Amino acid sequence: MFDEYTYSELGSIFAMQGFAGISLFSVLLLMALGLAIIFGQMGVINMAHGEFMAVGAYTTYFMSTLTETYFPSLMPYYFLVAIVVAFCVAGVLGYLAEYALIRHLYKRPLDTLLATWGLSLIMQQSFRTLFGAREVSPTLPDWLLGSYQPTDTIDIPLNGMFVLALTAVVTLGVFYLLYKSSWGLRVRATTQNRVMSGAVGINTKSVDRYTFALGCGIAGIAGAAFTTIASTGPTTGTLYIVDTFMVVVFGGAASLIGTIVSAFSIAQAQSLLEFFISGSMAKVYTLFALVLILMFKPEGLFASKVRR
Amino acid sequence: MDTNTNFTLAIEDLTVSFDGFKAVDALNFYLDKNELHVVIGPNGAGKTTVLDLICGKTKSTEGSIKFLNKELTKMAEHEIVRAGVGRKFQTPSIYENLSVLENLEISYPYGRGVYGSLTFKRNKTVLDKIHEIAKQIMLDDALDTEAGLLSHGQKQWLEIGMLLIQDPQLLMLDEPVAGMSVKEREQTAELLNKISEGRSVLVIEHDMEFVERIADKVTVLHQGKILATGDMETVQNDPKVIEVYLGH
Amino acid sequence: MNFVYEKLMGGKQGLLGFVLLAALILVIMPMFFDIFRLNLIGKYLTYAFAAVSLVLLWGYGGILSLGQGVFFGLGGYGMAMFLKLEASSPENTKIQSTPGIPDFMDWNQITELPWFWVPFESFTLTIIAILTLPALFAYIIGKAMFTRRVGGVYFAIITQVIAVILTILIVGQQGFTGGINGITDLRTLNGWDITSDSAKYFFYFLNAGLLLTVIVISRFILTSKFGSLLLAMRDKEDRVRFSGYDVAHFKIFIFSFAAMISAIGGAMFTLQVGFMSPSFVGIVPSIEMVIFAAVGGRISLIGAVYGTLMINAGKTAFSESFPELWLFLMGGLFISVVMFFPNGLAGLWNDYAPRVFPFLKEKAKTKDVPPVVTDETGKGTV
Amino acid sequence: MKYFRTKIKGLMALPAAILLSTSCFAATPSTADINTTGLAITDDTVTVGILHSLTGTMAISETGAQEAEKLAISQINEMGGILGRKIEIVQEDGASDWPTFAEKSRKLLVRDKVAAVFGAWTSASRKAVLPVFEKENGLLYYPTFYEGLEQSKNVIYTGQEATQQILDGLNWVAKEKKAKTFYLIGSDYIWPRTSMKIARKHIENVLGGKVVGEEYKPLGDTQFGSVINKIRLKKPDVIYAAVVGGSNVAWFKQLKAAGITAKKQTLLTISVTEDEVLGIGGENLEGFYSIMKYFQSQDNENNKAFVKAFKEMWGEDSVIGDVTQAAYLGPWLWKAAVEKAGSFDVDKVVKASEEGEIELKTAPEGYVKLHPNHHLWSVARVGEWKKDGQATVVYESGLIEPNPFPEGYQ
Repeated sequence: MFDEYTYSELGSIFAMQGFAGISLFSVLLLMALGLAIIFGQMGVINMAHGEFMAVGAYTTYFMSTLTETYFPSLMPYYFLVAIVVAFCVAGVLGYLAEYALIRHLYKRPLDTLLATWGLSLIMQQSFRTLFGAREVSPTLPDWLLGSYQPTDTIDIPLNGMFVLALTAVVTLGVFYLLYKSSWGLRVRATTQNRVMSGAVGINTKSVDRYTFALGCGIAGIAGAAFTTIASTGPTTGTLYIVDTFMVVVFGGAASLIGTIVSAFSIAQAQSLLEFFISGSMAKVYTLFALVLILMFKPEGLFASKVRR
Repeated sequence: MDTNTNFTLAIEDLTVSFDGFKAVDALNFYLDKNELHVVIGPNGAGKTTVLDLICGKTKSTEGSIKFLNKELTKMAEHEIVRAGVGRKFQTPSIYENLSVLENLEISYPYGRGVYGSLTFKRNKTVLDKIHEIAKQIMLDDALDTEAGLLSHGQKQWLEIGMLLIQDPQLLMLDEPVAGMSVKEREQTAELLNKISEGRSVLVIEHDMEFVERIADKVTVLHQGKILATGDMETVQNDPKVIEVYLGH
Repeated sequence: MNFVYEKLMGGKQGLLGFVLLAALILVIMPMFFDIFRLNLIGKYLTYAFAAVSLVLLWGYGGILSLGQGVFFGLGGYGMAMFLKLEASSPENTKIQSTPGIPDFMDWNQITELPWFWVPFESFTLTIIAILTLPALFAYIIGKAMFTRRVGGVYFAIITQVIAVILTILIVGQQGFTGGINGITDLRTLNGWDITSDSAKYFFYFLNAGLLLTVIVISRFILTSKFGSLLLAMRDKEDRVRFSGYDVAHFKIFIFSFAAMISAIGGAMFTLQVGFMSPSFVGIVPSIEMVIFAAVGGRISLIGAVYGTLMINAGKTAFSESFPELWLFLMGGLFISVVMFFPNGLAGLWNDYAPRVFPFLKEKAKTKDVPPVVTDETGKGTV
Repeated sequence: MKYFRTKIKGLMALPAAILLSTSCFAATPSTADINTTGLAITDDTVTVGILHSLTGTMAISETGAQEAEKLAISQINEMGGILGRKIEIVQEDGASDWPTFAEKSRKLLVRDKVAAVFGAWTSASRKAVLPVFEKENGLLYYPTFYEGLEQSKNVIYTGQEATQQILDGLNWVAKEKKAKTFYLIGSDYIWPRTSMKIARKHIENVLGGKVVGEEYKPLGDTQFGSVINKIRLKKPDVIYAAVVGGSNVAWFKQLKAAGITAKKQTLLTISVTEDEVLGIGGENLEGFYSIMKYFQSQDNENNKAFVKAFKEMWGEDSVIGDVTQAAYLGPWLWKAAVEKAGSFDVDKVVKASEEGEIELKTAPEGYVKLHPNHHLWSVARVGEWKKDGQATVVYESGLIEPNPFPEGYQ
């Protein structure tokens, strides 16, 4: 397959392929982070996670249209603002969803699955009513388009680099929040022993609500970021949900490190397979391997052996 | 190695570690036939973990557990039960939506396969056995009551009854009198004395008064290791035990 | 006789419910609906097989499968493969470069019938395949998962992934499967025109009869000790295990049985609708099947049938009048059934029917309808 | 039941309508004469069905088609209808779900007794309804360009079949761009696969070129990083693409981000119309080529009138893609055939369609003619995309004969 190429050409291809893998990794991780928090910390199966991503994407689209119409001079900068707004909008919606729906179902994880699926249907139809059935794309600022060329033969996509950087920032932020802040301590305490946490004066209800909102907010950031690589339609969210769950489950639900490792291995496996075999079979092999591994290691890659 | 013994239960060098923390550490423990043995110890001593290891709920890291000279560590939970080990959990573990009769019926050691359970019939043999056990556990008047409606003490008894109906050689009870009234404790003590005839019983308990009343032998567990073992008096006077319970 | 009454019908209430359902689908509906509507109802009733299977699996067993569409689809594909081979006789396909194989194979340069299609030339083997292959597939999945104590949420997600894998495979391997179009243009069954009115009537009644039979068999399972064990496993899995039962065996059995029921539904679907496509294998139909069961009441076999009929009739009616509202309604239904009516239609019936029909009161004992909502957090290994 | 937006009321008599008309004021024949099969026809009205997805994933694509069909029907009604009868519409939602399509088409034919149905979009939905139309002897006007390999008595295909779309475009690119090597990429389902098969045969056997890669991605997939690297490795003269739906947007965005732009790479696609550009964004497509039979920017009187009328009815922002235009032809072709047959009976309309040399001189795409094999003669056009989302037509073939079962391409 590689006979007729020079070493420098091959080197460039491998460098770019390596970046493709890393880029997919950052996409998967960004999708999964919010879910890892919600599913891992709270045990809630949020099937509407993809729709919260779509909320972020539509917010970005809305911001883009707004800026284009009223403040065209600000176009280069709107995207950064849009990410923050997407986080807030998705977070607030998540907060409301928790209040109206999720908090009644903590003891019935399978029921949260059904209820959030219902929520996702309602959200999809709302997108359709508000933004129309067509796929939309925000106008991207020029600095997000095109590629960076360290040499003549290497093109590194700017949007990929942006998503990578954003993922790094969000991941570090989540780590800080969960493991360094006092709020994170309360979240982890609540996860491990709800009754005891309540007894020592933690407002577990508020912890739940903000944790859920945070997870949804991160989904919103992911959605905003994905407008740079794909489009947004009412049913966009459903495309991501299975992949996202696989990443979280494969990593071992309660472990953020696990989620990162899992996103990395899935992304590398898939992008390598895709390089050597046709796209749709690559996907089948990847998913199949995941199912097989999960059968032998149902608790995922990184679940600590707990004394029960 | 061939280490057949006359013990009902012989635990040797048993160790289990959770991420490096040894909850049970090189434990050696023997239980005679017809012995009622109580394990006591402070919280986190590894008492419940020992029961978990015996009944297969937790897999050991090292060591052996022999029940009537049969190695249990490699067996699945249901095989251990079928071999004759019954276990009551700390919080009553009964089927709250089913009646007392159905609870006992499900526990009846017959029709345990898929096909068997489909063709299982509630015949006279079954009913007789259920009545006999119900009488023993003082629930013969409550056979049609939904189990969820029983008092806490009655639930504990029902779970004991569900084990008894299987006629186990080894009965393990995790805090059988927790949450019981004084009267219920007395009745339970009687019940235990009665049912320990013809089988070995291993009990975890905190209530020293109750322990004193039932125990043939007492073992004190501390940090996954045995601190002392013997009859109640010996153990109570053991300086190490006093240190753990009173000292610091 | 007592055996039939107690075990198969489930006592007075059960018998009444069963008779009402039988009367409705066998007598009343055929009397009041023309063949077009009846055919539609027949199609809905094929989904009811999957809904009933979920009552056994999820309502009683506490095992939520988000992959019932897989088995429904496998059954449907089995039947479709047989019908397609019949429709692809060398005379009918003489314009192809390889006559005698299905048209989509010819388009994909396949010149010989693939080996796994060959058994489907025989009707008997097809029926056997429909009854056994999906169950076997479920057995393998179940064996792998339940013996390793994969349960609860993890099981749900893995079954969902299996549904995704199978969909991508069917769509991607179009030379062997017909791809995204599915297997279409099915016309005759052993020479009998399946699109004729008489055939439609026949399949409707066959379908209804099979569904009632499946309900009776399921009743038998549920009223046996196996049924109590299922409930017991749902609520206190560890206790069952420590009562000496091999929990995995029971789960594998009920999962395989549920797969077989769903597959029958799929096969009947193909016969009545005239094609099969990968859109019945994926995530969405699988979750919809769960909601059919949930609306019916999760633990009511009969309720599942009504739930299926109600939602599908609603879908047809709403999509004719207010297509935009349909998703809102469906979403709202999911949420309200979980939050406000966890016992679904069956729960409403149990609450209100005895007031309307006093004679039902005496036997409305609570234990026939154990509460549905239990703490599932302790399920499975994780 | 009816799914009309209020805008429809403000519709004015349209120049295009008059231009398109072939027989405005025919005497009204009696209902018994023109309807011997019990269709839903009264002395004043005739009922037709529209069957597209209003909900679900396909709603995005099918919206334009049903809008065009309604436009054509309202224009025909403005002109006095067909055989003196106004057209009434029963609209059903296929909900992007193939069995629903089958169910609704049966409803339209059996319950509503519609005289014709305009609808279906994907091949899968057409395959699902086909047995119903054949069984109930209905008449379907199907608007989408598709893979061919089909010819039903009960279907009129107003879009182009694969060879009509593919071959001339390939000839053009081979000649114009001196292309020798091709990389084929599509979504993984029947239309791209069949199209690629035909393209490969043509490239290898007729053009003497070479296919250096062939790739199919699952529907809805949005990750093209690895594929793009493979393409870079192979350095094809032309990328030949048939990616659809949401994947399409991701594909072009990621191409652009990877630095593969029209300056460096010729790309020819058969799955991008003005509708898709809305989602993809003109800046991501600039300089790439589509092969279609119609582009909104086509400069002729018919098209100008059509675009104007369409925007008046459905809003200034609407865009019109290839399929939308093909859908617009449906009602007009039906009208012509009915008038030629002098009857609404499906058999007679079909016969007139096959033998009657039905033609539309005034179609937006230009002259079209119905072939006895139920497909349209059509022109292949190559359009070069501009940043504003419109295409410049850079090549036009002559009228190409439809050939749904192409010899040597199977």
